[in-house]
Amino acid sequence: MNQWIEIVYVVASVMFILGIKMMGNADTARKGNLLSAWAMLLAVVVTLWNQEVISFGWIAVGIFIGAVIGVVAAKRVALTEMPELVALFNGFGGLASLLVGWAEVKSTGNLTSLASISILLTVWIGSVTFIGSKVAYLKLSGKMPGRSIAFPGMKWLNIFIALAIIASGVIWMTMGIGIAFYITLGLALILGFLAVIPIGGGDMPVVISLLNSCSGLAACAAGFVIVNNVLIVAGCLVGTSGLILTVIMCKAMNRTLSNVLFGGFSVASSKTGAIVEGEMKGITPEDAYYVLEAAQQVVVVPGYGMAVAQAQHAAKELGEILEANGTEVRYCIHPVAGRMPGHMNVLLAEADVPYEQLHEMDDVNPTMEMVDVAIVIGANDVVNPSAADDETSPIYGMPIINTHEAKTVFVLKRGKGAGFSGLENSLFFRENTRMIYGDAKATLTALIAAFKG
Amino acid sequence: MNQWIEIVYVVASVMFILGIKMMGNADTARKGNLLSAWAMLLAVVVTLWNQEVISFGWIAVGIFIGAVIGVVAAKRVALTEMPELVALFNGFGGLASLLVGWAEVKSTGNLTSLASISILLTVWIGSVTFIGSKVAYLKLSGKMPGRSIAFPGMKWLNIFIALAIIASGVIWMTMGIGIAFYITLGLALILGFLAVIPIGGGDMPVVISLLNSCSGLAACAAGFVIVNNVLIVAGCLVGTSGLILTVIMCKAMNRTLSNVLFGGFSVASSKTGAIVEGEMKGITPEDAYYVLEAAQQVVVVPGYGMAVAQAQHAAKELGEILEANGTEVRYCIHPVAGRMPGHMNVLLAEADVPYEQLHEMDDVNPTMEMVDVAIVIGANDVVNPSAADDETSPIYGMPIINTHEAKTVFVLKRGKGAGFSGLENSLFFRENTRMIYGDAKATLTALIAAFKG
Amino acid sequence: MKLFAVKEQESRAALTPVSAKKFIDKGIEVAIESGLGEQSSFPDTAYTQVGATIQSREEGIKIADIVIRVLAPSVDEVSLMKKGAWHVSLLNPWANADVLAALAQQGINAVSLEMMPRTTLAQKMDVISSQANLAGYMSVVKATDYFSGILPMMMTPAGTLSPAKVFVLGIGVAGLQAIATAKRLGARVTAFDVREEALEQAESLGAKALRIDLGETGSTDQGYAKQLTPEQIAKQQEAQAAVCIDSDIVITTAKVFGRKPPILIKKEVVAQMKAGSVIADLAAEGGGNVEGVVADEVVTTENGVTLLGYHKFENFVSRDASSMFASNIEHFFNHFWDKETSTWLANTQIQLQSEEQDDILKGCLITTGGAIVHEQFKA
Amino acid sequence: MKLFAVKEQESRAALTPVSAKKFIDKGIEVAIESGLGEQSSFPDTAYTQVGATIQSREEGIKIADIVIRVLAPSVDEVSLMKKGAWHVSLLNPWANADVLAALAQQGINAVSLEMMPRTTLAQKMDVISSQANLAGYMSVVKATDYFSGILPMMMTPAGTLSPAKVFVLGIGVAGLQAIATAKRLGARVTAFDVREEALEQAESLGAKALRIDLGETGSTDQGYAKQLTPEQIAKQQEAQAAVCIDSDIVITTAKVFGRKPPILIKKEVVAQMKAGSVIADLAAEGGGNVEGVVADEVVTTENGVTLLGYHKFENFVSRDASSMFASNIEHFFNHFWDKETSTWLANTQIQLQSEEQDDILKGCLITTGGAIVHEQFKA
Amino acid sequence: MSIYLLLVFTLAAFLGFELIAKVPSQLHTPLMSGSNAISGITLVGALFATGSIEGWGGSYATWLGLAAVILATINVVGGYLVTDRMLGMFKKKDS
Amino acid sequence: MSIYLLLVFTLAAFLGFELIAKVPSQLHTPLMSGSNAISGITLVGALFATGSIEGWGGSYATWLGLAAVILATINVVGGYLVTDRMLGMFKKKDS
Ligand SMILES: NC(=O)c1ccc[n+]([C@@H]2O[C@H](COP(=O)([O-])OP(=O)(O)OC[C@H]3O[C@@H](n4cnc5c(N)ncnc54)[C@H](OP(=O)(O)O)[C@@H]3O)[C@@H](O)[C@H]2O)c1
Ligand SMILES: NC(=O)c1ccc[n+]([C@@H]2O[C@H](COP(=O)([O-])OP(=O)(O)OC[C@H]3O[C@@H](n4cnc5c(N)ncnc54)[C@H](OP(=O)(O)O)[C@@H]3O)[C@@H](O)[C@H]2O)c1
Ligand SMILES: NC(=O)c1ccc[n+]([C@@H]2O[C@H](COP(=O)([O-])OP(=O)(O)OC[C@H]3O[C@@H](n4cnc5c(N)ncnc54)[C@H](O)[C@@H]3O)[C@@H](O)[C@H]2O)c1
Ligand SMILES: NC(=O)c1ccc[n+]([C@@H]2O[C@H](COP(=O)([O-])OP(=O)(O)OC[C@H]3O[C@@H](n4cnc5c(N)ncnc54)[C@H](O)[C@@H]3O)[C@@H](O)[C@H]2O)c1
Repeated sequence: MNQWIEIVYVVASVMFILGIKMMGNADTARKGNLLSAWAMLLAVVVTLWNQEVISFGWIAVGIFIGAVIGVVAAKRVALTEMPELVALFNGFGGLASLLVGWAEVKSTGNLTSLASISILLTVWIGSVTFIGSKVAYLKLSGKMPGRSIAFPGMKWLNIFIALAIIASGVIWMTMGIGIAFYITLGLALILGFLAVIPIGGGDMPVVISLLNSCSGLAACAAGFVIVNNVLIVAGCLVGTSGLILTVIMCKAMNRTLSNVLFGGFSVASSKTGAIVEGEMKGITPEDAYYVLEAAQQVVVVPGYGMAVAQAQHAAKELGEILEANGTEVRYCIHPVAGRMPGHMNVLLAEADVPYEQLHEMDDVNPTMEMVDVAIVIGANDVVNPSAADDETSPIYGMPIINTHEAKTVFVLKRGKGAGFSGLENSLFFRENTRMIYGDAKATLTALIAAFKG
Repeated sequence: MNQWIEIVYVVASVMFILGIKMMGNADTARKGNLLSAWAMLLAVVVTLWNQEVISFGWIAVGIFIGAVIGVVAAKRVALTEMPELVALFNGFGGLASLLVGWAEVKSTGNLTSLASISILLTVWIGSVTFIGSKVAYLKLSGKMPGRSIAFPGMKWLNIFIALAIIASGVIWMTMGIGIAFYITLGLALILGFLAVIPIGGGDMPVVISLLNSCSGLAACAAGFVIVNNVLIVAGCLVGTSGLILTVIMCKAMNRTLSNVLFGGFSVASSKTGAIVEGEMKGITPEDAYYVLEAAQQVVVVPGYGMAVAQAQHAAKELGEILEANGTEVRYCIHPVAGRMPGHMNVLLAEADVPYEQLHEMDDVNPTMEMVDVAIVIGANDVVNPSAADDETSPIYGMPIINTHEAKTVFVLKRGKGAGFSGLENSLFFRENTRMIYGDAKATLTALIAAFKG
Repeated sequence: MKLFAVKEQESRAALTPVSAKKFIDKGIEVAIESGLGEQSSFPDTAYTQVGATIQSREEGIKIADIVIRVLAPSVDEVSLMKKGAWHVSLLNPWANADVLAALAQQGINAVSLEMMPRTTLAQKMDVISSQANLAGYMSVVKATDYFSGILPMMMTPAGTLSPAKVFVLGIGVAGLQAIATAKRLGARVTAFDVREEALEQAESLGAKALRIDLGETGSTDQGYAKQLTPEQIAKQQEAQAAVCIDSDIVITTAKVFGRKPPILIKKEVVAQMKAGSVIADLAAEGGGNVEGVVADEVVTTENGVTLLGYHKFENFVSRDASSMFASNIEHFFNHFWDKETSTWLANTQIQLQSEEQDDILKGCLITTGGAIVHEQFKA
Repeated sequence: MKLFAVKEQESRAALTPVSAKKFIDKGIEVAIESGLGEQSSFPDTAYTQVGATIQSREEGIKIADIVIRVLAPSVDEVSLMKKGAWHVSLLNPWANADVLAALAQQGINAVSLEMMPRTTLAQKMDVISSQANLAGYMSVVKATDYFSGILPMMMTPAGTLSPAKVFVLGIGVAGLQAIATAKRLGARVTAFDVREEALEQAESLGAKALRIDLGETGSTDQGYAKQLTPEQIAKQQEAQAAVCIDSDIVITTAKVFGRKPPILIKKEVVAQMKAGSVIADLAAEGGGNVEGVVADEVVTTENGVTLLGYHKFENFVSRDASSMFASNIEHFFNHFWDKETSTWLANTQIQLQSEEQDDILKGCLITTGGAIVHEQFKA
Repeated sequence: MSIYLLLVFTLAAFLGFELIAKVPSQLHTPLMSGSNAISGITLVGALFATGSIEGWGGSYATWLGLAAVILATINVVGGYLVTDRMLGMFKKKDS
Repeated sequence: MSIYLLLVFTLAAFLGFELIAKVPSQLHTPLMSGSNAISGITLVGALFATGSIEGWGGSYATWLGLAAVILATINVVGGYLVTDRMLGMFKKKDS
């Protein structure tokens, strides 16, 4: 009997695998979700056949209540509130895992060390997931201020709590002191709270994705607790694929994960506002891809470097791919870009960029703040903000393309070479600028490759 | 103790996984191979610690002999003979698995049914792998004629033997009659022989790859026999990844797997040579990719359809990608291609195809037999072989581009539309022609995407 | 066998040193009139170097088995020819009844190159196509030269110059090449033709096609356009007028085979065009597609529009035009050349019954055996 | 403030209706000489429509605070001007010492547009660049017109025409645009310049750069080329000769700021070129880069090479040339325009000490306060 | 035994990494939501916790289990439904 | 127990499919050869078969095992070496 249940668990696991795979592709996503829902049903139903499960009353009650709440919440929620609902659900999942671990403590007398470790992990991860998701929910729904909340020394406090959690966990495990269990649980809840409040509302989607990964791991840990394959497989799948997804989402926001998670602390400690001069930050074409993929509005600013690299065809192709991806692409041509009047026109005409996509500086500049990504292809002087804000600059007074006002700027150039007028360009040092080093054609080809991958 | 051995097995499994992944990429392939070699060493060494392994004498002798032979063979072999050596090694692997299964039969009295089934699978797959590889080796090294060897009724004989194998296996398992075990083994060897001899020498690489996948499965089955994780994981990895690789290799030869495996039979039964009129065979851009990826020489023949689709930029890009892949690409322009004199020149110049790559018909035609793939982009009349061989054709006598003499022809067109002169084109029905339907630009973009994927 | 190439009153030649060499290699004796290639950058020495001889016109015509030239001969010249000799050239058979008669009377096998069938196979002998192609190219170069602005777009420190608007009317071979050339120079090109497939062809070169619903139209089985009904013309002209007025350069190429070309652009439309704009009319020879155009002249209207009525735009690229013309004739010759026996089979061909005759020869042979044999020109 | 635009003896105008409107919108009174834009497709009415008035030349010059025109004024015209008035135009200051003297004497603030500094900031006022750009374009159009073949490659039924070979000597603004235009038309372009960075720029337009090792060269800090040593010139000419002889079209653009242009192509080289080929010399005005070229004339050599010595190729696209010229002047004006107070600050600028003066003004102001103030032309 | 769990965990982890390669940005949220629903698999654990004692009576563990069942069910049911709604809209937007 | 083997098998099978996506054609042979070497993992099984009886004496099973050890070792050692040689040449050709 139990053998067959296990086999069905294997089948369900396979369905989960296929479901997740299908959800990564727009055409099959919905089917994938359905498939994984069926897998869930299968796993649940077959569990009820298990000999260990002998009473169904409370289960029925629980499932009924949960299902009603779930259905109502899912049907009622407004489109705009979906992200916070997901956060809330996720928190429930984490809490459920926590409770499973806790229940195991209560119901089983003698725990093996594997079981104890698993229980601790379940409780810890479950708590963090639960509280973190709850905070994320509150922040997103506006019931708690969305901004980063932090205080000096927070980092040290967190480290202290983390150590305390481990300590009390070890005490519980080795000495079997019951109270230590509750202490570790409580401390994990506090840590979860402290970890998430310093993160700003804008970063919440990434945090939710990470917490989602955590809730998967919690389920996985619960699987170790009750020695159940389907929990391990499904939980672990969610844990790792969720982690990858989190990284991808970070990249799409041109952030790193640690930047998202711990950025809040540093802002809290050093409040010295506007960034004046920083360092030139490089980015790989692969990472730049994620940002472009998520962009709604892109402006391409070609310059002499595009001509040198003969990258016009590649630029056009990238433009086409972006458009096919639903992005609005405009080419903004500065009157003095290149080395002869109309240099860029010759090249872009050769690459067959439609006349309608070519824009003059004065048309594009007013809308620059709406632009998600400005791609500067081998241009330099014509996007040098010093012309606008540095009176001592020899090009002060020349109108430039205000790419620095775009949300993100990608600058494609080979190295630290200056432009025609030999000036340092402060654009390259801005917070929202990323340099993609290398010959412009090679870089564009790499970007295109990333899209087609 | 045994626990740690198992953990090391898990580590080795992970190393195998990473090793295979790395071998799929040119930059990391060598490192991947090394990693998997280390994993193997680890698995072997740790096995010797196992309590079940109590005598090391014969093991040392065996490993010594095997290692010497392996090293000498691998070092001595000429470059050109590597494929057959791989086949030979593969056969040894299969045979080894077979022997492991057999030994288990001899050493263990009471076999569980799982063990019995596993043993049978080990023996069957091992035999087929062994004999199949041996035949492949003999064919490749010229010690056996490379051509397909078959006789009428062979198919039925094979089916009969297969049934007999299963029957004797079941008899052995259920009734424990020892002789039945040897019968099933012997029959499996015969079947392996019969399955491979009808396959021609040119298809041997694919067969070896498939047998390689089989030897992985044999090892996996042996893993079930002796209940050993690392055998199961490593064997299964080889089994499935080898299968995928086999399919990929078939695609690169523009064949299907069943065509390779069972093509030999049909040739034997119907000997009606030259194909005159067949059907138009479609192919997807994804499958066409595999063929192009493996091509050394490509000729692109543009026609009016390329102009209609405005696919010149995409054509140029595909050309560039192919060149980057080490393929020699030439554009061959027929004097009347398009709808005005020089139509193709205008378009290809616009797309910046270098002057040096444009060739006249008379330059390319004599070398056409060396061409691996001719890509016909929306051309029709200018590649219609009727002009050369059908005296009744209205265009009889017009020189054409002899794409039909290329090893493979891809024709990119939207449907069954005729060309300017309204004639049926026999090129499209040839054995070596594959149609890629759809707007030429979309098709080329899909091909490019496949390359960049 | 003797071949003689006559010097023309225009800048093209029917024989180039390259094609002369090909004839000579076949064993043909080639003679040319002195100065044959002078205007198309081929000096006499280039011909003699490959083995051609120089002969006076009279002498050359008298002894030749094949006379080749660009345009139709005079009646006097015909009378000098040997009976049974071949004459290969453009003949303008609709306008030269007297010459046809003379050719017939003299017993000449006269080939009219404009009657070459428009089949895939005959394309390499088709001078109408090869010359129209160059004319289309040159019409844009000339118009660009006369236009007071530039064609490409330029975003410069001194402001943005938008691309010039070019309108091509009639998308035959010449129109297509005009589209291609104007596109190359960076202009925005709109094109119009009464034939639907021609619009698709224009688009295949990146032009915008002007689609006007005209109802039933068509082309003859030879690929030439049919004449339109008056209502169709009115409707068409209205739609065109709007585009014309908006354009900087207009190229018209609508000839109708053997008839007067249709008027596509009226005086009133020209009068509304911008100063500095240019119209090139490739049909000017037959009367023009544009009202006010004068054949072979450049006129500027009151409102500053330049009308180019050059007779033959291809003559401005005489070197390449001659090369193509000569190559077409050579291909025609080769079509009947039997390599094995090194004989020219055209003489045997004309003895055959009409059904058995070669389609190409049937299409372009006007006179033979003392009579006019071509269906269209039989009296 | 009053602005007057003088009609020129050539086809360009220093004011267009568009730029006139911009001045008028600033509150400037604009007057023009009748017929100002006649040759550049701008009728008088176009100016009056935007609010300009028509005045006789004499009257206009007399009352204007700013006189603008394309070329230098005559001494007589200078004498009519108000003291302290501005005169903005090309002055050719190296050749017009008398005019400079007259301007100084009359107390005029005279701006020589050719002295505009070649900085990124001044580029929008730089007429040398804007006109050279059009000249480069037009040189190719003219050469294409005269060339006896076509530029693009064509693989046709009548044989393959290889792309024409174009050689551009001197890769300044004009040379670059010539390269771009010839490339567009499908030619194979080789380019040469003594400046290494110019070669890279040519390549950025898809041309093949001819690299000759000449040793030490350079450009002035203004971006103009320095004169070469005799040995350098010899070496360079040898390498160039080979390319020239192989080319169908040659464009030379090497002017050296304020001096006679170097001879880049000798008579012997021209004599070896193919019949039907064309040389366009953009330096013809100052004597030419090509031996045998005659300023403002088209000559054909004995061996059939056409030499185009047009004075100013940009004049053939007078509409766009005028637009750019006018826009350059307008940008110059704007540079000193204070939007808030609606005043022109150039008058205050010239009162300043040299160190404090605007770089652009310092670069191009020749006379002020009764004296020649520009370093290069101070007596 | 625990080794097998470890091996299964390891293999599943690798699979998880391999499965999600380049997800288009529009799918980020649905994918997150969908895999969140999967993480409700902990429901299976909750069932064991709740159902292992007979009848309606309940120990401490049962109550914990019951809570877990409710919460996990919300996560599962709500999660799948919300994801499906999101993907449904997505379809419409595209076509 | 056997269920775990099955689960491990299933997961490994999926991993195998996911791992090999688009292998460049030059790598086909080395990859085949390299994974062939991995399939020599059956050597581990052979070790059990050979080493489970003490001393130099040997049963039928030992002899089978010994043969298996020899063959599997050839496969492993030779396989890895040949693959490495192939990949070595490949490097050279590219650079
Ligand atoms: N338009 C005209 O008529 C004209 C004429 C003469 C001068 N100018 C002057 O030229 C300037 C034009 O500005 P711009 O922004 O177009 O160009 P720019 O300021 O000269 O900058 C070009 C940039 O491209 C990069 N680059 C060069 N080759 C590259 C390659 N292969 N791949 C990627 N990047 C490459 C260079 O940096 P790396 O070296 O680090 O790669 C350089 O910073 C203005 O100052 C203008 O005044 C214009
Ligand atoms: N060169 C000249 O001067 C000239 C002038 C006039 C006529 N011609 C004649 O034109 C012919 C030229 O031969 P050709 O081989 O170039 O062209 P073709 O024989 O006309 O064939 C063109 C092919 O392209 C396909 N096609 C059309 N649109 C397409 C699209 N968007 N994507 C993919 N395929 C598309 C069509 O098939 P589907 O409809 O199935 O897609 C058609 O079979 C000759 O017969 C020649 O004599 C030439
Ligand atoms: N079979 C071949 O190989 C071959 C060779 C050359 C040309 N052709 C075809 O022959 C056809 C005619 O070519 P052509 O250059 O000799 O044409 P043409 O000189 O006879 O006419 C030029 C064009 O003007 C158009 N036209 C006529 N009246 C018009 C009107 N009132 N308004 C607008 N347009 C009008 C015609 O449709 C034609 O496209 C083309 O389709 C061409 O592709 C075929
Ligand atoms: N800063 C700016 O914004 C700006 C504006 C316009 C031009 N420029 C630069 O100024 C430079 C000069 O431009 P220009 O068009 O006025 O040049 P120009 O008219 O002075 O000379 C034309 C070209 O001829 C070359 N030349 C001179 N002698 C030669 C010889 N013996 N052989 C071959 N070539 C020779 C010069 O190097 C120059 O490139 C260019 O680099 C241009 O990019 C800069």
